[in-house]
Amino acid sequence: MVKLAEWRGKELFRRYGVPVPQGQVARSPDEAEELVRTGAVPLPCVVKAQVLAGGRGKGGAVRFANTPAEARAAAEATLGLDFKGETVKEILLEEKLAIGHEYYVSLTLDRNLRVPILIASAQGGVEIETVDDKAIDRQPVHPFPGLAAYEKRRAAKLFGLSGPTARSLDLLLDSLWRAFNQEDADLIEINPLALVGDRLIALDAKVVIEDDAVFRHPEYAEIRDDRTPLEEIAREKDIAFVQLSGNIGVIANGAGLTMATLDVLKEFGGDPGVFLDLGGTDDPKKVTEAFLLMAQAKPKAVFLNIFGGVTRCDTVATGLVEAMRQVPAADRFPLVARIRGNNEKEGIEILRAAGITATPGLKESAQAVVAAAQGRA
Amino acid sequence: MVKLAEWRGKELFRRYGVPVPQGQVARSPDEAEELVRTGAVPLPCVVKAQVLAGGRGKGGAVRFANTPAEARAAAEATLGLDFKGETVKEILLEEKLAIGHEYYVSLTLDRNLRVPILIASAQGGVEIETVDDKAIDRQPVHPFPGLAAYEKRRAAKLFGLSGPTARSLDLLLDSLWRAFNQEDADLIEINPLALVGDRLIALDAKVVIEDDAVFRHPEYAEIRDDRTPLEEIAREKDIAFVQLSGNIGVIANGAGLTMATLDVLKEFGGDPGVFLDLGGTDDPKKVTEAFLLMAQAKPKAVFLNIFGGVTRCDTVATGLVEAMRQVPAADRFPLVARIRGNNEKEGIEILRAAGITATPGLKESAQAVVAAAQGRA
Amino acid sequence: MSVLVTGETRVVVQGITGHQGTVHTRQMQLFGTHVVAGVTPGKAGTSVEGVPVFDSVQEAVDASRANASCIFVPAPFARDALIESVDAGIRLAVIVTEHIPFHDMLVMYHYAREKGARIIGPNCPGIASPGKAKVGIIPNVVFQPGRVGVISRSGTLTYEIVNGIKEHGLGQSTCIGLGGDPVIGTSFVDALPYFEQDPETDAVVMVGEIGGTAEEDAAEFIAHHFTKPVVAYIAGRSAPPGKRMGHAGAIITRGKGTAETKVAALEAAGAKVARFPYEIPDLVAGVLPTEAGR
Amino acid sequence: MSVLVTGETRVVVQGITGHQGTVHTRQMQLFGTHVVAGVTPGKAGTSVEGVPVFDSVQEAVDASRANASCIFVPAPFARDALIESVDAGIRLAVIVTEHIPFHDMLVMYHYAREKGARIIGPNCPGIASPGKAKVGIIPNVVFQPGRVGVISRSGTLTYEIVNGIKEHGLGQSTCIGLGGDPVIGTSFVDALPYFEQDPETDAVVMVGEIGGTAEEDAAEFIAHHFTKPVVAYIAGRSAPPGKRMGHAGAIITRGKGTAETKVAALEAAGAKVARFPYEIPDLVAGVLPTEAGR
Repeated sequence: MVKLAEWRGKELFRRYGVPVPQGQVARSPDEAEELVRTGAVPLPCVVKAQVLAGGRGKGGAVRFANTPAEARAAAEATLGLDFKGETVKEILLEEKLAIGHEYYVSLTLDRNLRVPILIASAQGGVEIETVDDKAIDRQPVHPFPGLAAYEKRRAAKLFGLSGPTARSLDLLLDSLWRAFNQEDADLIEINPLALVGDRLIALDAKVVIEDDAVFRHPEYAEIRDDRTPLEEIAREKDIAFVQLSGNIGVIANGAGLTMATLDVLKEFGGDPGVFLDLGGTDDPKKVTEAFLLMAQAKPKAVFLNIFGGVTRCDTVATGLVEAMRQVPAADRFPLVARIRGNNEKEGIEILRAAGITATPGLKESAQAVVAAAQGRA
Repeated sequence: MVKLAEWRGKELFRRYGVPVPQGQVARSPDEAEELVRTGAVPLPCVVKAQVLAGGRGKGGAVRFANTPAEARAAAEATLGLDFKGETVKEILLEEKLAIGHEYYVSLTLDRNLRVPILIASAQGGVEIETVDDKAIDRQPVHPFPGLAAYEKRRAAKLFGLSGPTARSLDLLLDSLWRAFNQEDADLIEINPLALVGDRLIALDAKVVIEDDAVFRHPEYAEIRDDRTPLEEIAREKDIAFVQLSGNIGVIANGAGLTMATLDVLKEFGGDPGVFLDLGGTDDPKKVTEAFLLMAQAKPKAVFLNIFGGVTRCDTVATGLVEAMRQVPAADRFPLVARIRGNNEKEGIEILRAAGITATPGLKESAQAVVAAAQGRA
Repeated sequence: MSVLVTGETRVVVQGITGHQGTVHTRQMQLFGTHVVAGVTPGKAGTSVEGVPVFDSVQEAVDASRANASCIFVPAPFARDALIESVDAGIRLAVIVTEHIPFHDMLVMYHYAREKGARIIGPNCPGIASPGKAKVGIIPNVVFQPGRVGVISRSGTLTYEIVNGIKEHGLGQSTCIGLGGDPVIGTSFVDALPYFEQDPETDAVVMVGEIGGTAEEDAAEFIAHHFTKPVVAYIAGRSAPPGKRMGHAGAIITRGKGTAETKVAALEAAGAKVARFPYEIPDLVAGVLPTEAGR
Repeated sequence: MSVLVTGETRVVVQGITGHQGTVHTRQMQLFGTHVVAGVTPGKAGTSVEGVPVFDSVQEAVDASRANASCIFVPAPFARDALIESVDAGIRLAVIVTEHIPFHDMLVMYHYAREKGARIIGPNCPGIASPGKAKVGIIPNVVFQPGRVGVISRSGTLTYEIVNGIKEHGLGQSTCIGLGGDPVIGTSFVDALPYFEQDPETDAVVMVGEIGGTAEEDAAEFIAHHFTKPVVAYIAGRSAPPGKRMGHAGAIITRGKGTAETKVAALEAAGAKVARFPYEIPDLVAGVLPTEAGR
């Protein structure tokens, strides 16, 4: 997922005609002060840390300024801050508006209905999952006719809007719908959508672009910014790699098998932390790369769980043996391999010859790797 | 139907990115000469009468010029010309291109399939109805996914194009598809679509906009230019009115009933020429207006054929009597009325009281009006 | 049985507060139709001819269990009205509105089709089964219960012909006015199977017009899949060719679409073809099973 | 019978000249499938594994009477490939391609639906009936003919489980790998009715995953419309919650979508739920009618 920082989301909104506050991004206190001093950002203003996590208001990541000096001070207090694991590198300075009411509106995919869904609530400005279900309206939007006028009327009714304000909601929702489709968005969320006088203004912008559609939007390729460094390397090598807490590394092929492996490891008291999905590959070179990547994550033990369908067990084994040869002694880890399927016997033979335990039983292997991680092997 | 003159069609093409020759419209020999002299239109050039009828090439409505003086001469020879009933008021001056091959391509509605249809032929530059059926390719295009890549590949294959020329056909067809939908077109036709070097250029442009969609395109409201003056007045009064040769005027309600009336009149030797469809109205004022319009068309006799379903026969009769009072003596015409349905008896009574023959029988009334038109009544 | 409408049909009228909507709500009621709700955005809480008005079709359906819609809203809003009714679960929509751009109707048609909803119209008189229900604007007076089905592309001409059937002492099972627009939701070929399956229909009158190939397609269908007698009439046999710019349309229907091709196809399929509207009742009487439908 | 594929299935492979297309054409042939045509624009006249290649699906269908498609074309072109196959009259398309943008898949899904075509996938292993036909990439070795149906959201895990069923001495009627993408053409609820109606299926194994509500919906369907025994497994019981920005997604599935809700719903619907993949074969053997499927 390509998650856009708020300021990027608002730039996108501007392009599609969704009203946003007057504002600009800054990366230093000097820059912040300058933006306010020159009037590029009017006073009083809001200074918002550009992090992806929610709850910025309560978390001290949103400040206010009435003078250029205060804007500088707010910038100094915010930039460099660690907010829920993200370091603040950018701040957004925006005019402070007199808010009449705060609404919530978003567009995302309903996987079950297989259509986009328009979610609206008259209770905006709070995290939507804290809002009572009955106060949230969900309208499926079929992609062929697109967002219908009656759906926009329903949203206006929910918000209690009429006249020119209802009309501006109309235009705003049309803009969101166009943006959602033309930008291949996974999510577009405005929370809060503020009533300022009789105008509606998007005070926040959460935009997530679909990873698989980035080939149509090369401008997004460079701003995927929620990966760990190892995840980033894995992406470049086109290996599915997820890093969490936990001390057992899991290399499997296929997401379902990876998850099933995780379930079994947990059942036997294991604490898996790094997941590496080989997908359909059995290219020994790629297997080697994957293992070297795994070694960098410094797991206590590694479990290789492969079902060879299209994948051949022997070539995976060959890549694995090569990898173990390349891993520096200091980074070595206990390895349990469980391989089944296509050329299973040849694979087990190759591994055994290299001194690696390999069995076809999932249960037994899982127990073995948990023991190894706990230093019991 | 709003039929765009060639130059308007080409302006539309330019907006959508369909390549057209460099050219400009002129309305006087001075203007034509000036366009060429200033280089706005390069030499040698083509001078084309802006009329809607086809067959201009053979009909002397297309000329060529190598000098500004020749351009003036061509303009003088063309402007004011009567071409198949249209007076030439505008000419289009365009660069003359070295044509490699001429293709045909159009988009229109397939009423049966209920989708737009892409029609292509490698035999362009001639009237498409003279082309053998087997040399014409028809591809339905579903409005939801829109024009598909495979459909464009098929057109390129038919035209024998590959490489960059196939790619430019791709872009051209995408542009046509967008124009067809966004402009609510009934027809977009390029004939010929010329291969000039490795570029494809639309040498002609036939664009018809759907009448019913003009509310979305106010810019077209003023350029419906294929109506007779009476048809234009009828349109302003929102009365369906068609003027052809023939001497019997027919006023009916509903297109089907109008056609059936025509069939019956012809059967009895009549020659109906003006058709006026009251539609669903029974507003006496509108009926009066319709009759006064009919009077202006100077029919030999008029047949009023009304089936009152929603329409009330008595109010139609009231409007009719009022109209006959207003028609100047010189414009009077024999009238036969046949009214059926809702308040039939009251209507017949009102007409009889005003001295107008009214019966409920279609056959008998038709015979009566034919006799009247032939001076036999 | 009967076709598409029954005694269980519950109609919501979209655009009920407009002149046409109000007039025809009354007429539908007089026909015996259950008109259970009306919709006009912003008019919720009012009523028309005793029918409660709602802001949206969903609210109307929730409150009234409407299962058919009659759409009178002006052309620029018709597309939205249809989509709204389909989304609210309505599976039969009669669109009376005329002058809907065909580009809109293309979207409406294919959307309804995906959702399994049937559109009749637009620009049509609608559907009626005497003694059961009417959704649309066909005048009540032309009907009497009977066993003749009628499918027509025309408006007023339909009334004339249906009335002729009545005056001949016959009655109708169901009459559908398909509408004459470039894109219609239900064509002859779409409608015929319903009449084939309807045990209350003994014969069908088909009223066509020149232009398009709907009648030729119907003839094809009749020849292979329709077992009941058909009487047809094609209006416009002697109409002059339309003024048409460009020739793409003619290419599509090449060799079809004239009165001659339609009449020939229908006769080849076994239909009796009337030359004039007033010949229809006699032809119908001739093809009906003895004593049926009288 | 069997489900969706039969001995009469005739497969056209779209993207046959690519590596995957070629490899799996061979595998499908080895499975006994009639692979009758391939399509790669510009490669007409060549052949792959003895299968003639055409420029377009229409040409392939005209020449070979193909009635199912297996799509391997790269993601940016998959949308076009599916529309082309639907337009050529193909009514079963297995899309193996991964990384298709879901916005494309929305169009593909609804278009196929309007046309009455079924999509399996994308990003899926496809469908196979041992002894009849395979459309997709499930390894041949895991199959043997039998009476257990398998429906799975997973890839490799499916192979593992199908193989487990075989090693237990049971066999499969039909196995469908639905694919794990955000928008899939065929869900559990779409697939279950086929197995209900298939006289060659005695029990169904359902392999689900956390996320979405497809398993809960399947449970609902099973409770009311499915009469055969079901054994289920939900992968990811102990998976950490995904990193997700924004909360709109969670709002949609509120109170559903976890392993707990899925397992509870399936058990309430009468399914036996395995805690680990290796428990499945025993559970299946336990629910099968005596001696059936062996």
